[in-house]
Amino acid sequence: MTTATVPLKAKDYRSEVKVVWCPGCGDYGVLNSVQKAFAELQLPINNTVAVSGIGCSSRLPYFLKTYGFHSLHGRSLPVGAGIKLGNPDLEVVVFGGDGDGFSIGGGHVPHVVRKNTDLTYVVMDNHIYGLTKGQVSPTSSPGFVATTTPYGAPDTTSVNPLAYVLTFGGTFVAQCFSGNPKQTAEIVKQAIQHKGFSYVNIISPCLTFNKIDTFDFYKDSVAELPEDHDNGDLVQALDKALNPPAGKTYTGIFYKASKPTLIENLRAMNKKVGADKNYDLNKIIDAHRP
Amino acid sequence: MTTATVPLKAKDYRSEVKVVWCPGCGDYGVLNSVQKAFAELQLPINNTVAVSGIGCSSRLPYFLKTYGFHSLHGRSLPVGAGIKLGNPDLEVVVFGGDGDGFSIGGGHVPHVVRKNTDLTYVVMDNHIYGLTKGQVSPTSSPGFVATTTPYGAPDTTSVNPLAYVLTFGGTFVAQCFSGNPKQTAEIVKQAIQHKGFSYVNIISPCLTFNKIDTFDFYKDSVAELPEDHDNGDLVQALDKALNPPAGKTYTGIFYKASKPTLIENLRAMNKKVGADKNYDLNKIIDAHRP
Amino acid sequence: MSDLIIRIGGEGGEGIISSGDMVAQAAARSGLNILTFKTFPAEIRGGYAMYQIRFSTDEIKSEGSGFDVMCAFNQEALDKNRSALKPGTVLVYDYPGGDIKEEVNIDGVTCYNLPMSQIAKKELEMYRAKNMVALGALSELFDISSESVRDTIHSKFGKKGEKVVGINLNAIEAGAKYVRENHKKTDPFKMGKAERADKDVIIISGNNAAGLGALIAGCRFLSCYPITPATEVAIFMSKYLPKLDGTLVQAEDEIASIANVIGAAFAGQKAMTSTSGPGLSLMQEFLGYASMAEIPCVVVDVQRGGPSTGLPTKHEQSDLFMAAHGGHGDAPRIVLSPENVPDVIDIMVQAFNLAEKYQVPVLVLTDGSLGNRTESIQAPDPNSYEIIDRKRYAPNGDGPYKRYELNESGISAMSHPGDADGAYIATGLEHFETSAPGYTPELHVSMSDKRFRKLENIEDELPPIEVQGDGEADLGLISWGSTLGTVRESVDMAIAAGMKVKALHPKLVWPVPVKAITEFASGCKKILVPEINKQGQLAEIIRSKTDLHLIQYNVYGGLPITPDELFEKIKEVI
Amino acid sequence: MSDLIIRIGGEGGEGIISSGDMVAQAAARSGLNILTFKTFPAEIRGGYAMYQIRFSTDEIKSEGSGFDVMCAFNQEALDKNRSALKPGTVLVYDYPGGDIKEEVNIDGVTCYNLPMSQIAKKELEMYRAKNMVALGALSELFDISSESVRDTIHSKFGKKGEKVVGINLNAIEAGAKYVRENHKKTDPFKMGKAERADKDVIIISGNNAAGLGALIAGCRFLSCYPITPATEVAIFMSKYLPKLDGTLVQAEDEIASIANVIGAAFAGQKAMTSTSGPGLSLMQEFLGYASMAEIPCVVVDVQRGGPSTGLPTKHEQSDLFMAAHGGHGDAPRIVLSPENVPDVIDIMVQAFNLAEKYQVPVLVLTDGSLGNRTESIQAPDPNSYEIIDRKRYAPNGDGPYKRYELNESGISAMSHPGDADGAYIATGLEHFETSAPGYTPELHVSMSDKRFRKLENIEDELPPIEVQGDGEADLGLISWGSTLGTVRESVDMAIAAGMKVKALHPKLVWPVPVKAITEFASGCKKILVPEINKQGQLAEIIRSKTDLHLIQYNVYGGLPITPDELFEKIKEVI
Ligand SMILES: Cc1ncc(C[n+]2csc(CCOP(=O)(O)OP(=O)(O)O)c2C)c(N)n1
Ligand SMILES: Cc1ncc(C[n+]2csc(CCOP(=O)(O)OP(=O)(O)O)c2C)c(N)n1
Ligand code: SF4
Ligand code: SF4
Ligand SMILES: [Mg+2]
Ligand SMILES: [Mg+2]
Repeated sequence: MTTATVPLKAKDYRSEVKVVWCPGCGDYGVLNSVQKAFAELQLPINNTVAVSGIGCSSRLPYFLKTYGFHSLHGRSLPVGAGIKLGNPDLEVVVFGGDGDGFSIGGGHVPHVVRKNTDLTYVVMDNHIYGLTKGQVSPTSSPGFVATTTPYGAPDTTSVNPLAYVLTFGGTFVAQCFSGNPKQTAEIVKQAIQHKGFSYVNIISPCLTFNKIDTFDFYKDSVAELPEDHDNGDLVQALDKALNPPAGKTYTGIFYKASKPTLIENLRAMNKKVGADKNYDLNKIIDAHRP
Repeated sequence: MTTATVPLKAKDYRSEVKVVWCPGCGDYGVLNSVQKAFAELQLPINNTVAVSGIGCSSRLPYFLKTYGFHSLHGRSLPVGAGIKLGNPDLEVVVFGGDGDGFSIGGGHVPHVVRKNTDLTYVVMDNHIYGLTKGQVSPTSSPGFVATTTPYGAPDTTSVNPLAYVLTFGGTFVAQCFSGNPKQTAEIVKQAIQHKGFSYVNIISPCLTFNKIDTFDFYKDSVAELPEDHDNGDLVQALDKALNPPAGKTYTGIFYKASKPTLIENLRAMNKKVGADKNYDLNKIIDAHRP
Repeated sequence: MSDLIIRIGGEGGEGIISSGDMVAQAAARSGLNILTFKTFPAEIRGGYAMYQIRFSTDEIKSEGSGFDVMCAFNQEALDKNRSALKPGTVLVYDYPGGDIKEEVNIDGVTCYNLPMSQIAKKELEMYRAKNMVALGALSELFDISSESVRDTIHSKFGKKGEKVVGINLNAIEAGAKYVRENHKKTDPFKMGKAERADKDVIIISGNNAAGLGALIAGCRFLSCYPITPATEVAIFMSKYLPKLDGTLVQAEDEIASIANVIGAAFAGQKAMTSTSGPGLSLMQEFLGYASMAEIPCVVVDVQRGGPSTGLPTKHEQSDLFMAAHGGHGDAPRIVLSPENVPDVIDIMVQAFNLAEKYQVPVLVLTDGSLGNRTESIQAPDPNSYEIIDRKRYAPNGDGPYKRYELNESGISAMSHPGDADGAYIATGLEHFETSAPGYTPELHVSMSDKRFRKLENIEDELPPIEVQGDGEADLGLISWGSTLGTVRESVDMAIAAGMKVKALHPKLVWPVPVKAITEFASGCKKILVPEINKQGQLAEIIRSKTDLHLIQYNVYGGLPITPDELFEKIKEVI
Repeated sequence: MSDLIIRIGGEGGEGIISSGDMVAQAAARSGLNILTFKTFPAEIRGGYAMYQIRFSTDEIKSEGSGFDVMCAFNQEALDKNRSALKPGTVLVYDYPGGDIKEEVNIDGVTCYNLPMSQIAKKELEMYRAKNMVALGALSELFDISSESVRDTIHSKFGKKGEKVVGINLNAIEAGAKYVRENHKKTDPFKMGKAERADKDVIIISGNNAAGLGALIAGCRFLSCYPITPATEVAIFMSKYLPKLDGTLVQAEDEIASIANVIGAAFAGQKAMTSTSGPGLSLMQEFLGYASMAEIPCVVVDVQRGGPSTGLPTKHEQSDLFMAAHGGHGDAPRIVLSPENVPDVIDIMVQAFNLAEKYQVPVLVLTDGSLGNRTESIQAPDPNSYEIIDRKRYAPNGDGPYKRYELNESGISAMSHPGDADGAYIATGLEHFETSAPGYTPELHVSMSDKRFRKLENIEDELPPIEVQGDGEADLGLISWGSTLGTVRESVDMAIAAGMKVKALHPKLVWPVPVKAITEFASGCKKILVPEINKQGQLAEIIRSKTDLHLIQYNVYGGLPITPDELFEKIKEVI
């Protein structure tokens, strides 16, 4: 029995499953930071569910000791929402890649976000499809050369994940760099603590297939949001997300707000109608008498 | 033969198919404005394709004399993109509803937008699912009461279609009110003239199922964007879209920019590699000799 | 008289549906059985809508063949039904002053004019009351207890206050009065009151029955996306789930719906979604996931006319191929098919029970006609059902939890997040017993076998399949879903005509109940499979598993087969 | 010696694939036929990867059974293949100084050690050159023309400059030298040079062949979403489509891909998408649309292990049910199934031709093994194919254009936007001939009949189906896709052993070619259907349309059946 009498350490969250990422992959840093954040929060292993889609990054749940749900490509968010709604007492953290989240899965983001679904969503953004061995992703830079775009992708604008979530009313939106595990662990921790939907975009380079958005590139370009950034101001947050200074990638918490969450709204509704687990079904039958 | 020697009038764009909308539906105004815009631009009937998804609003193509493609629920944009890419000489205008576009179809929007796909997209936004007889849509106000939400929808934030398109790099983003056909025709016309992706959100009330967002409500609340609005400034546009004055709904062109379009990018790429319709396939075969 | 069919036709939005509902309610109140049949226009407003009510003192098996009485609200309704106005039938039609411009005379048809529009407009000054005028006239003409009609008005409009009740009662009376003063009844149709064998009756639609069955089974989670003709299931659930402290989600699309459902089921809920063909097509990838990860869930598919957007408001049984074979790879599923409204309730309970027991997705295929129709049925007793819950994991100190343990039954114990020491990863990848991914040939073979082994004896699980007639038969009928009602009735006709006919009613349509079908077939010289689709989908899946020769009878005009049509077919092939 | 199989195994990323490719290229250069077989790990990095090359002076029909020579790059490769190291086989293994820590001795197996890691690291100071060391040793040991190997190095690395070429030549020589100095050849395997009958040879993979066939057919539009093992089709097309002024789109998901394709096809293009099982599941709704709106399009499904995410890098033939029956409603489709790499080219041309002629979606089912494998094949002549284009509408003054004209063939003329007076609305709703929506029973019946009538004689369209053996047979085999290669080879073995066996090779798998199959079956005492799936999908769809008794042989371990295994099965059931 896992009784949390002694505090859990980061390593206690690690499963025995062999990690399959390429040596040097940014996702190792994310895994470590996540374990650290879990340990700092002392998340109960049996009450936590790590959900993911499909991709290199989406393998992460196997490497944790918590419950997990390795779902389908692009579907981690509605699965995560289903789990949380199915049992609101669980801590549900959703993991995935940029393609999983913003290409095939992009249609789910607006709704999970605007409902302020009580989830934490952590995207390992490597600006490429890793698992399928190198294709352009929605966050790849315009003109990106990859296996199916040998002459450069004809895209004019890339998806900005932060702006994506901000636009739909995200209540916690942050970015960090897997090369900075301390900051990453801290932000993931705060994201989990946040009430409602929280989003963390982690720059997590794919050294195997992305020779542009490399660790070295980001090491030099990441910069903390300026001290005077007001993360209570949505338009400022959008501006910072969409227009960082040339060559810079801001990290930190872009936006934070407090709004009723989906679970709160549903609980309030159920309360209003006098929800009762033992409600007599005969009342429904009676309502159908002629 | 339809030879456009005499100028086409608005009514010349109308087919014989009986319009099936409820008397008083806002979509009639949209249809009229569209015909008017087509006539002002003298769009050749044989070279124009009206594409749609599924919904009351998505019936519009049947009522036009042009080519049409009544596709599947939520899929009008990728179909429209396919048509335009299949024959870039065509004028492709995509029509649909708020549910079609931003619920089931919402995953396509970011990509069609960010690629600056050479389409015009006209959404008849009635804040409800009309065709399925009244369910909450992503643009319905929080707490909206409808058939499947008898105690109010538990959504905290609605989708803001203008912000949706702006965030992903939309190069023409406008809003109008079907109750103002002159303005609507003018904006649709400019949208079609725009190079690249253009988006027009038309407030088009559903009198049958939406008793909140009514014609009368909008008649009083619509207001032109302030004179000093700079529609070249993205952050300003987002601000105006997300934060209109209480009780007001801005109409007009929120944002306009010039960026390379998808067709331009593809043409440039093909040109770069020396595209040749008569390229000898034997060259490909030769490349596979051992 | 023990059986009467009244059809009301007019323009969608004219109150056809609500007046039909009232007739049905009133008849049920006065002790009659009823079964209704509706067709909606695909147009948003306008278009031809039809509501047909069959009344009987006996059990009603199907919509019946044609009608005895037609009530035409407009010219279109008259035109559409003129060919069905056979000698002996009755026509009630809006004339003069309505949409119908000429008096109607049809040989052998009793025609009663009724200026319903005019009475509503002129006398009552409320055009909307037209349907109530018709209701009053119909109850007067065919002796539908006026007391029951008044009671129905009271119970339906009572909440809206005395005034509304009064207006409606006036309209009823105006219709009845017109008949009393202007017509002498010459037709034989008369309902009267009746003593039902089972007094404890409710009126409920197939779609609402699906919801009720789910609630009885313990379902407390539904996520769906609206689609005709399935939306009503969600509307029903949206009313009651919150009262039961359950959850209803209207998701952004069908993929999200089934994802929500599977997530909630993983978390421990009995969960379902409701949809129609286009939605089910979109769910195929996730249904394969549920098979692979062994997550119990239920999908109700209220079939409509296909393919593609097809005939959204019409009846068809053409999703069976997809239900059985829809996704990629080899994935076990269960497909059930209820025959009528009470059966929908039972089958829904069975669907959840089987999903839970075998940890597979279970699809329930109803259809537009069954979903929309109402029936007066014996009120079910929610506590009388056996309810099965999934086998749960209990740590036994035997080493780490094996979520996908290989054992004889193929059924492994399932933990829920929150359970101590039960952590595992639900996965769509091939996996070891622990749930960790693995891809060796041996593993894939043993896990595939496990997944299919679960369903090896599934056919024994379901209540014995009903058979009509006995002994050797010259013709046996096999059908599915709501077509069974038609089969029952036409088999009765055939037996009454001295033919040796019997019928098999599988409710489990996939996996094909091979034993029962083979045994049944061994007692039949020929076998006829009537179904509402082009390809003969049931016939083909049966053939794929047996050596039977089947005569297909594929009807695909967007309407159920009538007992008369099927009887003709029986005579033809026997 | 006329036939040799070399298998190279090691960790993914160690250059297994590229050294295998070089061996194959070199052998083909020296006049041999080759057919390769690869398995990739599902892991991103690491995991066991395997590349097997079969060489022959004769035609090669399949991957073969087992191998003659195993080259183990590490301990895992050795372990995985140890049981297959039968007496008479040869082992070449990395020792000493590599991952394998002990000298290997296996009874009856010739074991040559080769310190490939050590030579690469110490001698060449470049660990990455390990695979080239192995290549040199293999060519020396088995007489793969060293001249051809050097030529291959030049042509492969020439562009990267003299230095790179030099490094690789050195590595080759180092491997060869080690063998010359340390081993005396005791095994009998020797390839040498050969004179091919057909001199004009290319080496191409099944996936690239699909692209090439599409280009020959006139396809100038592909939209897809990456997925293993289908991505290579798009990679190939992405190189060439722009050169042909065509268009390749990587869409946001599979639904958008097929939407793009159908849109482009409507606009006049020959258009396609390529995917694997999970993607095809997502396309079901749109495939129904293409059936309904009668839009020609082609989908290549490179099948992989299912269900769900399944075994993404493994071989399986388990998407046939979905291909034939996947969507809701009754929707006609054509499913084709090529047997080997040259056939992929031909079938792709036929797929487009049939799509165009019948205005239906055509699905081509290849599989992981066929998609990934390369073969040396006779270079095709792009101009030798008959190319069919859709029947186009030409206004004839006969009144308005009827896009969905009801006629005998069921095929109506299609206009393209841009055509004068050809405007219509492509629609998924049931429709009149003009394309305006309509829902009457008569219309739905006549339009359903039209859609299916098109395919009534489809089986006559395809080139005669090949049959091996002749006269009455004790056993007939029916199979599909790349399993045919195995069937051909095992039937040869059976005939050589004096058995009366023949085989049928349908390339059209849906609609089932009932005439051909029935005729074939009438000459067989028993019929065996070997296929790589759990349910026996081909057998079941054949059974659903015929009265045949079929013996199923379902193999589902993620690998092709070998000719030896099938020969055993033949002996067992005959
Ligand atoms: C329906 C479906 N389509 C396609 C795939 C193939 N696929 C697997 S992962 C992936 C993209 C991975 O990219 P990303 O989400 O950015 O994750 P990464 O590997 O980069 O961490 C794709 C296209 C799939 N598994 N399922
Ligand atoms: C895959 C699929 N799911 C659901 C439906 C049912 N459906 C048709 S229209 C519609 C929503 C219509 O709302 P909207 O797009 O806002 O259009 P409106 O009718 O309001 O103009 C839905 C849910 C469908 N046709 N296809
Ligand atoms: S391919 Fe890229 S993203 Fe995937 S494990 Fe390797 S480095 Fe990481
Ligand atoms: S239901 Fe609403 S949106 Fe649809 S036609 Fe009627 S008024 Fe218009
Ligand atoms: Mg990525
Ligand atoms: Mg709407």
